[in-house]
Amino acid sequence: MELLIFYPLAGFCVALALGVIFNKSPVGSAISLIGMMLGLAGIFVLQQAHFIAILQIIIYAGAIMVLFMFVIMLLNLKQGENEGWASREKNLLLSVLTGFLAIGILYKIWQVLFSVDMDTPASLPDSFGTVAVIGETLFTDFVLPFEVASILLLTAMVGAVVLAKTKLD
Amino acid sequence: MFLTLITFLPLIGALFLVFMPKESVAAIKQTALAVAVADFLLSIFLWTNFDNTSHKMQFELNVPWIEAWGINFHVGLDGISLLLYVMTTFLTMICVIASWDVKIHVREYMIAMLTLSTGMLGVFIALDLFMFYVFWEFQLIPMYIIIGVWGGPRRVYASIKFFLFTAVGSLLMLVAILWIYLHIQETTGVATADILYITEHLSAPLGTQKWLWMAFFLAFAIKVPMFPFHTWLPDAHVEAPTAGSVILAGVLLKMGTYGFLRFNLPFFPQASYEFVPMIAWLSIIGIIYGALVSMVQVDLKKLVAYSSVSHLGFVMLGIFALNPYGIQGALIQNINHGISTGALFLLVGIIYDRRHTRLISEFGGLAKIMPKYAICFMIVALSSIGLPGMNGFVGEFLILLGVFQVNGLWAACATSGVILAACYILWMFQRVMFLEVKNPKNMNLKDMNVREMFTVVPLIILIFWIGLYPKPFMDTFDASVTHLVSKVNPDNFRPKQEHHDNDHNDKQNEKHGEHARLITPTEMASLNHTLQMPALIKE
Amino acid sequence: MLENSVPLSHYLMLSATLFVIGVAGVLIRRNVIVVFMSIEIMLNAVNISLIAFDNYMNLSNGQIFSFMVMCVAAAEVSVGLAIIIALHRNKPSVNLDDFNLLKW
Amino acid sequence: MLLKLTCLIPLFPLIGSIINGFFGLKIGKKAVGFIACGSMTLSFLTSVLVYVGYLMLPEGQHVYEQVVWTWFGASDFNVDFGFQVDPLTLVMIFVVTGIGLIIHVYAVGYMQEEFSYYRFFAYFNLFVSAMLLLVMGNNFLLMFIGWEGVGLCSYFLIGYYFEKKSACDAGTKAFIVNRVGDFAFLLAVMYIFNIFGTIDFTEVMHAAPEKLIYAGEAVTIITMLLFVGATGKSAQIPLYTWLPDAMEGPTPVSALIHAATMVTAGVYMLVRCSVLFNLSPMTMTVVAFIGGGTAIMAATIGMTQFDIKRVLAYSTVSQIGYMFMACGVGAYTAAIFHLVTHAFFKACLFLGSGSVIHGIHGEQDMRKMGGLKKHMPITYWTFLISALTIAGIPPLAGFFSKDEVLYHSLMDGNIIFWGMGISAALLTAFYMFRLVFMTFHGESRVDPSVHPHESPKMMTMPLVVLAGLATVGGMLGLPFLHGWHILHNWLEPVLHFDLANALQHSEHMLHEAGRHAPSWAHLLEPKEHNGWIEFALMVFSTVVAITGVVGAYIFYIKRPDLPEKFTQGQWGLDMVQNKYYVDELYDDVFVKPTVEGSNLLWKECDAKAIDGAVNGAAKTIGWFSRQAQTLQSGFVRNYALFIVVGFISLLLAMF
Repeated sequence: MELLIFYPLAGFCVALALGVIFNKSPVGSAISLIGMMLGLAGIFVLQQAHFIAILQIIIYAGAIMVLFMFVIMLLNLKQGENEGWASREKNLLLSVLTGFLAIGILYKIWQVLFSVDMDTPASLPDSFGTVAVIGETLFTDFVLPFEVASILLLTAMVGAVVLAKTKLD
Repeated sequence: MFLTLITFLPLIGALFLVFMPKESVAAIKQTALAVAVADFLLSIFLWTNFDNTSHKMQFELNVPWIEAWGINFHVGLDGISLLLYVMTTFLTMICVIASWDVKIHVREYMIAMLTLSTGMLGVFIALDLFMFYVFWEFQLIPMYIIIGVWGGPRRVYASIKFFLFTAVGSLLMLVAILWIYLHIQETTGVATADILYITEHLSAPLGTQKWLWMAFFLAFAIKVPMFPFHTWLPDAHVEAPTAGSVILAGVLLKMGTYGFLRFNLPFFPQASYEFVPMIAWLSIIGIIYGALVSMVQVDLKKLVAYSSVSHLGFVMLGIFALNPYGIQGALIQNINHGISTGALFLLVGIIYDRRHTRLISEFGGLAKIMPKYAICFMIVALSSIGLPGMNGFVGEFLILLGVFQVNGLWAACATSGVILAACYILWMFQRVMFLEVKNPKNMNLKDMNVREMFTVVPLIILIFWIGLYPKPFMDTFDASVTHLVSKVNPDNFRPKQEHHDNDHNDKQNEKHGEHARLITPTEMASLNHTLQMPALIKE
Repeated sequence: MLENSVPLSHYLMLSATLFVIGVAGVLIRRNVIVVFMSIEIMLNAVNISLIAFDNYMNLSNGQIFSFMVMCVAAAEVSVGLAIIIALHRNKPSVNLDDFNLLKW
Repeated sequence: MLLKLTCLIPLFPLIGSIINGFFGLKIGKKAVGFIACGSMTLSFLTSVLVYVGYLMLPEGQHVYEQVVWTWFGASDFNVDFGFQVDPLTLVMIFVVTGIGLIIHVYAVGYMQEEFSYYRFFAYFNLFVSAMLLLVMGNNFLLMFIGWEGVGLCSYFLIGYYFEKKSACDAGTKAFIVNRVGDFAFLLAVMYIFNIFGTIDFTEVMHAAPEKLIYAGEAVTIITMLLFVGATGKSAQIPLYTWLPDAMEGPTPVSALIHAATMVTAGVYMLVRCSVLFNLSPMTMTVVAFIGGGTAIMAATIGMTQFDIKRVLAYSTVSQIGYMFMACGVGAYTAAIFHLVTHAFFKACLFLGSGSVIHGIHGEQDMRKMGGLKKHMPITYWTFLISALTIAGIPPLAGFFSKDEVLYHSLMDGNIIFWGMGISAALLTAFYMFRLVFMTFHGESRVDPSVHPHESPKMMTMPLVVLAGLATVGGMLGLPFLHGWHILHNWLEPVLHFDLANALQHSEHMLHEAGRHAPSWAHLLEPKEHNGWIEFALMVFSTVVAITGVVGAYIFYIKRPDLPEKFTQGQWGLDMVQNKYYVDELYDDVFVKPTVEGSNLLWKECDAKAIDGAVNGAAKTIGWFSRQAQTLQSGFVRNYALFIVVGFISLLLAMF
């Protein structure tokens, strides 16, 4: 059952991810990315990480991608600008490299996961991934990183305002 | 605690300055001066409360700093560091006064000055190797900035050179420190970098000792600077602002010699003994080389800088005489050099402020136009060449006396530096102060003003004080030096053989009196030769 | 019903695939915004594996971590996009190869 | 206790110097002169009191020591800032303060016109103070303060007219040449400490016979070093070149420093360390040879000079050579005797020459003088008396002292020394009267626009006093009356030396070292005093002196064309006139190579070799970084590529 949901979702995500990088227009890329994010949210749900799935939709698919779209609009980028691609020979080389990377990582995963005993996953309690549990952990063990994250966001906000406002010289 | 407070007071003052408005220049200067004076007075208080009779660390504070590695915040003063400590606060004060006329970035300048002071003080009080290393590197930064921002035309080159030379040396020292740390942990089971503990417990085979010794040596020799690591010094001095030069000569160079006394000798007594000839010859070369080169300089500051090389050669020679005369002489000479050379730099700075040049050929006949200046300059110059009755002589004589005990030839070579010193100083003095006033630009120079007198006169008072009654100074390190010497006494390591063929009588008058053993066959031949002389007189 | 019937390795494979796609995007695209999106893909890919391990070992640290990743991503995007706007204002281009000021 | 006043003797001039130096410009010339002379007077009076105090010392005590404070020290080495009063010191104190006072009075008149009058007297007082330290110090290092101090003051005073290049050069030269001597002196002090464990005069001299082997290496080195120190200060071969140049200073300076006091410091030191010198026959021989050689050489140069002060300067060098010769043959009393009389007559001669120069407005060339006798009678007569004294005409002081030196050089030394001495005496008589005749007699060659005049009383009175002293000074040591020789008896406690005892100790020490001592028996044979030989020598040297005077008379009064004829085409003259080219030699051998070598060291070694190595290392690294820097293209994607490549290689490494 789960597998039945997983494979289509995974395929959907991969396809849209490819769509992001191969789409000629940035707007198209962005829309593909939104789709991919939504797909990922589905995968998170599948893993019972409900809270993260919600966040994924709100923050990524919502806030961040809106920002992307906003900037694309603001810059008024024309569709099909040919500088969107690197030269052919280079691309070949880079693809080979990326292929290597993919093979390498996948091989490693295979090597690691299949060499150790992976048969006994923990049985998950019902509370796994709920807001309550995450919240409790976040505000007890990880309260300091949480606060730091808030400062980070504040700084980023100020930084963004400053950068977008003043002219660089 | 009190010691820590005094050490960090300038840093606190610097922090305070950070928050002062940039525009209120006068207030900034006054605050800086107040901090420096307060610090100096407090350090005098340390001196008066110091127990001369003990070689132990005093005003100690030992609290854990990085507990996981056994690194403590351990500070304290003993006789070897006390005077250097007081001199640092003293020269900082003088330098703040001398920098009254800094034009640009006054606030930042004073901040750098005060930070530098804390860094230097920290070096002298640190009793933990890591702490020492931190301070050792820390004081580089403000000095680098002082040279690099407020310096002369080639300041960037000079500051980088200064920084790199020192940093390269200290990196090797860091390696040695780590080695010692691990070694101590291995042999005694205690993870500590405490200098006192290490002094007590460090025992390494001679071969290893030599390597470690060399690592420390490089760091300190560059700082001192010994020949041939001295080339950063003239550049740094020439480009640094006046106060920078004073601090550089007065304190920074002393860290090198202090390092030798604090680390090389007590940590590796045997290696030190083995390296005595090398150090001696390097020092002698430094003495003569520095004097010769400074004779032909055309730039006043460069001349003084090279003379520092010569003077510090004496100090090094004294330290490695490994006897109380030499080491005490070296310690007092440390102070003397800080005072005399510091004063020389101040004086050169005064004339530079007026004429914006330091070329000797630009001057001449200043004695007529600036008599007060000429008198001060003369006194300081004479103290620099070690005229008896002034401070330089006391140190130089003790050092030479100590060296003579070890090797007469070394002493003779080193003493020739005294002649050369007279040559370069007097020749310079003649060209700057005497002769007719030829350059019309010199006609209307103003004599020293009250502020400038305030910077130089205290140093002149010290020059005569140490020259005529150095006892208060010498007493502070008497006990410490005796203790140190008992540890590095060459007799501990001399191969036993040498004593074999001496009979008992010889041992009795070994210390003093012409040794009967002095007479070897060749000497006997010369003795016989001399004995024929009376016959000639009688005919 | 929803037992852990999807093996851990599958999640990781998915994560790896997405990651590599992101890398490829960074390498082959010259449009700065697309490059930026590719980076987002990579971040998301990492999130998948984090949560997969969490799920597998019954922990919540991974989720916290991915939460942090999202925070960082949000911050990064806002600043990054601001930089792009500022850059674009100086030089009307989004082509990365037009910008080579990132030298020593 | 009157002796407690000892420390005040050098203190008074020091205070005077400080007052004059700091406030001299404000208080005016009169006050400056008053303070300078006043401090000297006080010092002189104190010396008298101290002398009285010394006479009241209990029987058998010859030395009074006063430690003011402990100067410095380390471990078992301690130097006191202490003074000692003994017969030798007293003699020197009186010479310094007495003659110093007279010259001070003279200088008040002579320097009246100078602008920086106060500066002159500040230096002058400081000099006296340093000289007193030198003679009163109870250890080698305190002596060294004075030793360097007088060198320093002479540097200041020679370079007094600091706008003149020659004056500055002369000052610097004096100081540096002196430093060469000081270098040896310092080494000697260190060696002494090494052996004795103390540098106190009394203790060292007391322990010397027990700790040093007679004619051994140590004592020879020590005494040779001390002697080199003395040659620097006392202007002997090879370090005499500074003294003639020192005549650039004002004339009172030449009189005080370069005739009466400072240059005799070397002699004083030799006498002070007589015990050490007695232990080293080799050094003694060297001292005597150098002294005799200097006496002759300087006298020959003196014959050819035309600058009135330079002639006197060479004469000083020559006379001090005499004193050294006396020391070299062990006749220390004779040396001190000659020192004292020389101080009288040479001060008088210098002051007289100053009076002459003053009278004809600064002219120093004797070829532009002549016939001054009628213009300045007092100067003439005092000058003549002194010239007769130095020439050794009885019964003036110089005759007795010089005769004593000559007698001892023959009896205690050998005929070579005596020959040196007597020929120097002949030359002395000749050139001194050449000076007198050229200056005061004959046709006037003075510039017609100048009207010679006698100097004011302030200047002539000191001349008269000094001439008087030069006349009667011989009373200190009349010949034939060895039991009554005042100076000899007076100095006996200082010079006392028991050779037999010393030899015994040396034998013991050599024996312990497993060596046999050579036979020293012949050294202990008693010496006889032969009155007849002494009388014969006196007559002979008087004849020699008169010959010299007559010779000068013939050459410069009777037949003024003779010198010209006589020296025509002589290569030797050129050489002597140019002072044997010693200055040039030193210049070529020491000065120029040093300066050039230093330049080479700086430009080649420092700038090229050491800095070159450092900069070379930096450049190599720089070259490598420039190569590496091309990797940094500035394209973000390139950097990303590197990351990927790095990651892939990591993966590969993990396989």
